[in-house]
Amino acid sequence: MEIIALITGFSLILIGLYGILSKRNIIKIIVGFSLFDTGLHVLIVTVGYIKGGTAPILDSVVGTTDVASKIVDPVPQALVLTAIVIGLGVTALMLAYALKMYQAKKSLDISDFKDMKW
Amino acid sequence: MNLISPIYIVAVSLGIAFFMGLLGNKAQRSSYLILLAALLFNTFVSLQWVFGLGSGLVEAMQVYTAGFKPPFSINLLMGLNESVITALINIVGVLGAIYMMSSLKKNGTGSQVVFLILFMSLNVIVLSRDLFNIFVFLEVGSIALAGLIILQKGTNAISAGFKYMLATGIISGILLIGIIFIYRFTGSLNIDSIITANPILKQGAFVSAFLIIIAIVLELKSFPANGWGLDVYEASHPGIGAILSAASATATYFVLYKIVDIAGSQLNYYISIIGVISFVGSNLLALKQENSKRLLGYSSIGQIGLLMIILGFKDILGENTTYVAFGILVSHYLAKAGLFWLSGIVKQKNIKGWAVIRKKPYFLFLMGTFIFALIGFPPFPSFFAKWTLVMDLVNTGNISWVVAILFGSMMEAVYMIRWFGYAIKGENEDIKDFKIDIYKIIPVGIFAVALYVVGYFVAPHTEVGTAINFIPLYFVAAIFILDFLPVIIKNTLAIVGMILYFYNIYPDLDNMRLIFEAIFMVGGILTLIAGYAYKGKRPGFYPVALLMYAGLTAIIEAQTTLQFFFGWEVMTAGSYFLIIRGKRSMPHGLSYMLFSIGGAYALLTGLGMAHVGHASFSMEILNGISYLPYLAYGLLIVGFLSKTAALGLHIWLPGAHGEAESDVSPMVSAILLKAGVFGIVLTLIGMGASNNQYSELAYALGWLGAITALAGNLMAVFQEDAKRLLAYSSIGQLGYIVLGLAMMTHLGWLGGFSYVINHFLYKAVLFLTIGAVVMRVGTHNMYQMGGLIKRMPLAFIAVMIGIIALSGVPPLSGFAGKWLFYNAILEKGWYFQGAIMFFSGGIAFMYLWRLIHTVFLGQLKDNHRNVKEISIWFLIPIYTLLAGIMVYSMKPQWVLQPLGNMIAKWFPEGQLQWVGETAISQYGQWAGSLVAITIMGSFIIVLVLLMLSTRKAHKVKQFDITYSGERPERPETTHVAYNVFEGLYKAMWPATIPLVEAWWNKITEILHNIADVTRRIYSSNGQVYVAHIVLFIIVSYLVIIGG
Amino acid sequence: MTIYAKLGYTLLGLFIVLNWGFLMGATFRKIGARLAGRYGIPFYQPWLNLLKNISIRTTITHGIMYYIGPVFRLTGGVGLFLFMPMVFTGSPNGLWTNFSFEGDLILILYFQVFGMLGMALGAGQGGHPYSAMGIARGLAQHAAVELPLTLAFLSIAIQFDTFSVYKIVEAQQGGFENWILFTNPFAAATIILAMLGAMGHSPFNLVKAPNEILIGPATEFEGTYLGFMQSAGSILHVMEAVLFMNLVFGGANSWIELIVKTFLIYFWSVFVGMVFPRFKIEQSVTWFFKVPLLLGFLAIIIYSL
Amino acid sequence: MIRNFFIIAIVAGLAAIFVTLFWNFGDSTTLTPLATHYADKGAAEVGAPNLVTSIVVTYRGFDTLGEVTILFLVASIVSFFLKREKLQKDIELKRETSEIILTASKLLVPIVMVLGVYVFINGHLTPGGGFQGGAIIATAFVLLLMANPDFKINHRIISIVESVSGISFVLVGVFGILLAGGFLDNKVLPLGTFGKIFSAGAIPLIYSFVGLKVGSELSNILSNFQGIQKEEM
Amino acid sequence: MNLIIIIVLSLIMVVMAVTAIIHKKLAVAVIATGVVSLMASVMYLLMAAPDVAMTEAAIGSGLSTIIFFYVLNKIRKAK
Repeated sequence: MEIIALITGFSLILIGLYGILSKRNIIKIIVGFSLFDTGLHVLIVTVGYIKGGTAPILDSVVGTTDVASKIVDPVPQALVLTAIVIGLGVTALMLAYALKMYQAKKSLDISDFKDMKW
Repeated sequence: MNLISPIYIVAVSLGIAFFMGLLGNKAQRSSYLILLAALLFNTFVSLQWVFGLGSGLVEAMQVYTAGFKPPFSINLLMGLNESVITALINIVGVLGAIYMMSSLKKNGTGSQVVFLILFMSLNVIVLSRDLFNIFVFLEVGSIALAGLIILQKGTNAISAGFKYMLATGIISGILLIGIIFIYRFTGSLNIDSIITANPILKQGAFVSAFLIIIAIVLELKSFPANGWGLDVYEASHPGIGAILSAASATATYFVLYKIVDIAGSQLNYYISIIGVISFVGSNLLALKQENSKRLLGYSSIGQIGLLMIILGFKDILGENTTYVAFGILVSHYLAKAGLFWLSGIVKQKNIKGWAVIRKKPYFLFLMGTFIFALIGFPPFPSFFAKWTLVMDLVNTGNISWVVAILFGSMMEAVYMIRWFGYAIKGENEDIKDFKIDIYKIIPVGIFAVALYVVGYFVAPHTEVGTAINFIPLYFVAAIFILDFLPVIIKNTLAIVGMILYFYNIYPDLDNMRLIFEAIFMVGGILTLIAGYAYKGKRPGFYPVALLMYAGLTAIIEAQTTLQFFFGWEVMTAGSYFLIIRGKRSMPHGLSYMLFSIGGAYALLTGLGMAHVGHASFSMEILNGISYLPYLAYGLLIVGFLSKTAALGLHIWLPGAHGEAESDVSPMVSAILLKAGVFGIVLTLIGMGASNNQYSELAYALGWLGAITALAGNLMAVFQEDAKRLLAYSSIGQLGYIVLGLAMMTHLGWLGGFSYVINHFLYKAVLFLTIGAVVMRVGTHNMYQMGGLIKRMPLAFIAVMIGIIALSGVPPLSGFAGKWLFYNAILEKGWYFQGAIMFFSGGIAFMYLWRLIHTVFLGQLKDNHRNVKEISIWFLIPIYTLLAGIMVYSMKPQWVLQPLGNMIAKWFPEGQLQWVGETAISQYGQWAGSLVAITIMGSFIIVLVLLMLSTRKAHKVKQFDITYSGERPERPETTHVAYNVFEGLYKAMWPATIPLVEAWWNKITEILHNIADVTRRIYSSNGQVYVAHIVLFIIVSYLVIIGG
Repeated sequence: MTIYAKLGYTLLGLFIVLNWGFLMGATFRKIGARLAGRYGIPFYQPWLNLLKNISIRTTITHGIMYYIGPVFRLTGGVGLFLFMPMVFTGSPNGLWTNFSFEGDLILILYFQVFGMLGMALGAGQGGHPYSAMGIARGLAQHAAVELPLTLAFLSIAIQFDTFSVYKIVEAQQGGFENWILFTNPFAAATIILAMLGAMGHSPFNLVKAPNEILIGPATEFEGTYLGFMQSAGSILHVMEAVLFMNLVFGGANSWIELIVKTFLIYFWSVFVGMVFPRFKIEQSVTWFFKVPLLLGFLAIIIYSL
Repeated sequence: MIRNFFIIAIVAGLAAIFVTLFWNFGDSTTLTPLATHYADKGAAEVGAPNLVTSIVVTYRGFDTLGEVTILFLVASIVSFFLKREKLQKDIELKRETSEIILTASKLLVPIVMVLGVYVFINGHLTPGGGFQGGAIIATAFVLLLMANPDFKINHRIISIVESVSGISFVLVGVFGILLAGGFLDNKVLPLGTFGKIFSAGAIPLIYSFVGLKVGSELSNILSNFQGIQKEEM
Repeated sequence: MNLIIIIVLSLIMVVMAVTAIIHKKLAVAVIATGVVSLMASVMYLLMAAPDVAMTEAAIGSGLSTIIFFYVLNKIRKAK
């Protein structure tokens, strides 16, 4: 199961990267970025997964003794929460940039924004 | 003692930031004040920790989140390093906010919030010991920066910001992958526990550590994956550039410093390699850069590269790591921020446009301070840091690293000095003044002053830095402050200062040093007297002239190699400023500086090699270098030869000396060149003097000297410019000196030293006189002068005696040197060198005749009919020096006997025998006084005869000559002066092709072409930049792990 | 020997040299004229010239250096004489050694320039363009001549391990097989060729090329000035010949020998001058850089191996 | 073509690096010591059943602070970046909003809001917390905007909520230093009974502030993006 | 069972991701990205990460898609 998730995560990252590198349209690049991020999140969650573990919530199901052998690792989950929010922030800011760039040159082609050279 | 916990930096900043959100956009003014208050608070907190920890009164403090111990919670550590780094960051915060006042106010509370949060985040990434936390706050920081970039209006800023976001997005993605996998493989996110638990990481963990470190390295904008960073530097507000370069890079570098050990020490070497590629690469590419902010960007990246090298070598540098890194870092920090801020004040995109800064000399001073601090001149901290770095690297056998580092530094010096040259002397037709916002000056001024202060306090931390004598520099500073006074006061002060200093210093010196010190100081005083001829304030002249003399005396007094090098660089800086004062001297000043810096680096390496195997840095270590002695001595010699302008390293001299001001030329020619000779003397003594251990080196040096003599004189013959003629002549004369010293025999040294003294005397006379004449007639071109003997007979007499002395015609002092030389040559068996010398002597005669003839004899030009005799203030030193020449000529034994005794210390064999006034060598004898008396006697007899037979001679008019049956009326057509030696030129033109210059030009061109081609990788396309980043990771991976 | 006696001998020597110079100059002009099919000057013409020039009363001056230049020139000639041992008598302080202090070769070499300097300065003050041209050419040629000449001198100095002209002459005593001409043929050959330039006869007399108009660098000089110049020229010519005689042809044991040898040496240069047309400066410079320079190198190389 | 090939090569290169990570991933059956500590001691130390929450709010509370800051930052940047300069007052968004959406939004918005609040107040007990709750609140806000594109958002209120909750968050953190073990220590309030709403010390309080803050920040960002729709380009 | 669902989910995710990259229409691309996020949140649920699932669903597939559409809308109108 982790293997699948892991492959999915890596694949998303690579697909995202491919999008970032190959697409000229800025919105597409940001879409690539989103995918990249999602892939990352999948990876993080997968790292915390333990076969057969339950969610790290100590309700009656788990009981407060011997928890360690039953739950999945909560740390990556805590990290990924942060990562997701950061991802949103970055995406939003990038989109704002995209808008402004479009306003400036009436173009979304990233190769039109090459004024500063060398 | 309880200090304010660093957590309050975060809490207060955030609280205030959130509170400012409440204020809304209308209250920018008050919110700006609040912002300042918050930043000041941060600065206060970190500074109190600096003082607390620095004085040892308090212990480093750990802050635990929610009171849980790490690794279970995130902890912040406030140690000494952290306190210093955060203090640096927060100071930039305060000053940056002041600098950007109008921009921050205009853009409203939002921008102020972003500004505050940026600095909060930089503090946290320095303090935090948790990888993921560092990641979060790095993101905070980069988002905040992305927000601040767009404070600058225009498409460029927007597209730069977007590229920045793309790049940092990918980088932080890679960082996050690394972090999450290192958690997977080590079970911790805490830096300390990862380091302690896993000294050597296994495969997967190592790859993750690699990813983390490479991501941070990329955040530091490592070359070549740094196009995005350059675009940001170029496009954003200069205030942001300063923050990026000074604060953000500092913080990120500290992160690298913290986490580098998570990969054990396995990555250190590669970090150094990446660093050196960055350093050399971006400095090389900057050669072609003309946009000032982008140029600063290149330089920032280069400096960070240098810091990475230091980090990678921390095991080798040991306890010096912090010192070296701090020295480089703090110089970079202060200077780069200062320059960025300055670029916002000057508001010139192109570096050539910076000429406007001339309108405000104090800004020029600030700019000079920053630039010289960047390229590592004393008294700035980078000088001491670079010194220590090179010493330690050489000491551990990393010569190739030293070479790479110095090459990079050299490139940096090239474009920095060129930039400064454009600012101070670039030729621009109309220079507009520029307006300054007062508040923008404050930060720049503070940082410039800070550079001096930090340098002063850093110096004693080197093992030998405490011994540095700052007294001359204090004097220079005082004169600098008094620069508003008129020349007459400053000149008197300077002369009195030098007299007092010389009086105090001379009892402590041995004979050899005394000779040079006397040349420097007495020569300095005499040439300064000529300064009275100038009217007005002559702004800037006295500080830089005295700076040069301070450096000169420092190299004489030096007890340690550091002091020596310190003095050497001070002297170089001073002389550069002196030289560049001349009209049209910008390209020459540049090449002077570059050769000097190149030479200084050779010297530095050589001194480093001398240090190997010794604990001390005493000058004694030059004696008997044991580590690669040929290379070491060779480097030292090359270093010194760059100052004596040996053939190949000479191309700076003619222009530099020729274009300098009238009283500066003698300073830099008669006096300054002797510093190089002094160095060579020291090196040769070190090489074991008479035991002739490194005779191959000496042999090569001898040939170099001979060829230099020939080439210098030959070039002088074909000059039309009087001062250049003298300048080339100096090259030739220094060639004689070098040849004499290289012979490594008693007679050779005696000849060399006699030349040292002589050259000082007559070259000072000639340069002073010709300089004074130039002041009167307003041209350097000899063919535009002529017949001046009628207007300035005293100058003529001076030049006549000067050229007789120079040409070596008996009975004047020059002959002493010649006579000693040929005896030495016969003794040594260097016949061909001797023949070349003699031939050069013949050539020397040609240019000397030309000098005196075309300037003073021949036809007086109409526009010079009313010129006055040269200034009395020039005549005083000139005639004092002439008196010296005459004494030396009449009583050569007064000089040569003590010199011989002195040299006997190193060369006891083959001394001259003195019988009365006759010097007897193995090959012949020479009675200087008697010869002089004989010649004078016959001269007087003949003169009396002539006077008797022509007592009724009457003066005829200028054109009263027999000229093909006509009477000429125009002096221009009658004065044979232009291209006089046409015949010789036709025969010898192949020898005058400036091959050396062509060679250096070719090298420059190749470097520029490389830079120009390579920098095309920065296509300005965001995607390409991302590709660079990923490629960088892949290549590093292949090299480090795959390969 | 008292200093006065020495002074006396020296003045006598100077007198002989001056007159011999005049005579030699006149003789060769005569020979030259006869070869060219002219009658030529009488042999006493130089004395007449001197007398005439010195007694001309309309002396003028172009300025102080115009005045002092001839003094330099004459001092250069006289000084060269003073520093040269003339006749070898077996002692460094012999009768005809003047104030030579064993005759230091370097001193002599450098002092040659003193006279040229005087010529240059004096002529320069006159402001005549021909003077400047002549001097410029002369200096260029001088430099070119000096290179092979120095090599040869050095070779001789190496050969005898001394710069003392006296010692060099001493070493050549005892038969012509000891002359440097035979003991050091390369150096001798170099000197014999380079000497042509030093003597300043055709083909190396472009220095005086304005001769066609007047007399070269000295164009502007007349009267006493010219007389001084002429005297100096005569002395210098003889002294050059004496120098080469001392260095290559075994010196002289008597005035007769000196006169014969200098005559022959002088004749050699004049003879070549009769045969070859005048060189341009660049031609003469390159000429000296070819064969004489090569020979000079050989002369050194055989001693430095 | 060459460009594409090049890109694929780069992507493949990165993939190669990932392969190393992938092969070394291994199988993990036990928790890391760090996680074990949280599992074993978390309940006692923090008193929240949801371990993710206790980590997010206390152990790694600093990250949360950064995260909140990021949203705040983005909101600030977007607000001055997208500042409406040439707002044309007369432009009305032409699109007619359907009756259904209008009604649904009127009905849904309060419910969703309440849901959001529920999620963050119960963050220490059940899945969810400040971010999720905040995001849900922002969703409600989106609904509002969808229903009425001309809806004048009261920026003032949003920013007051944003600021006050932010400051409170920081203040609670500081109280942690003053009254308990350290910054963001939840033990400024009693831990209470494990598993109850008012337990786990200050966690519900902190998470509420976080939720409010995140919600208002996201709303702020959204409203800025909404705002530009009227702007002349 | 879970394994099969995961495989299906990841297949959908990869297909959607590829669609997002190669599809010419921006709107489709954005929606596809949203779908990837949504699938990811289901996956998180299956991997015992309910907190993350909620966040991803609300933020990844919800809010960011909305922001995308705001921008797309704006650009479309500007054309």
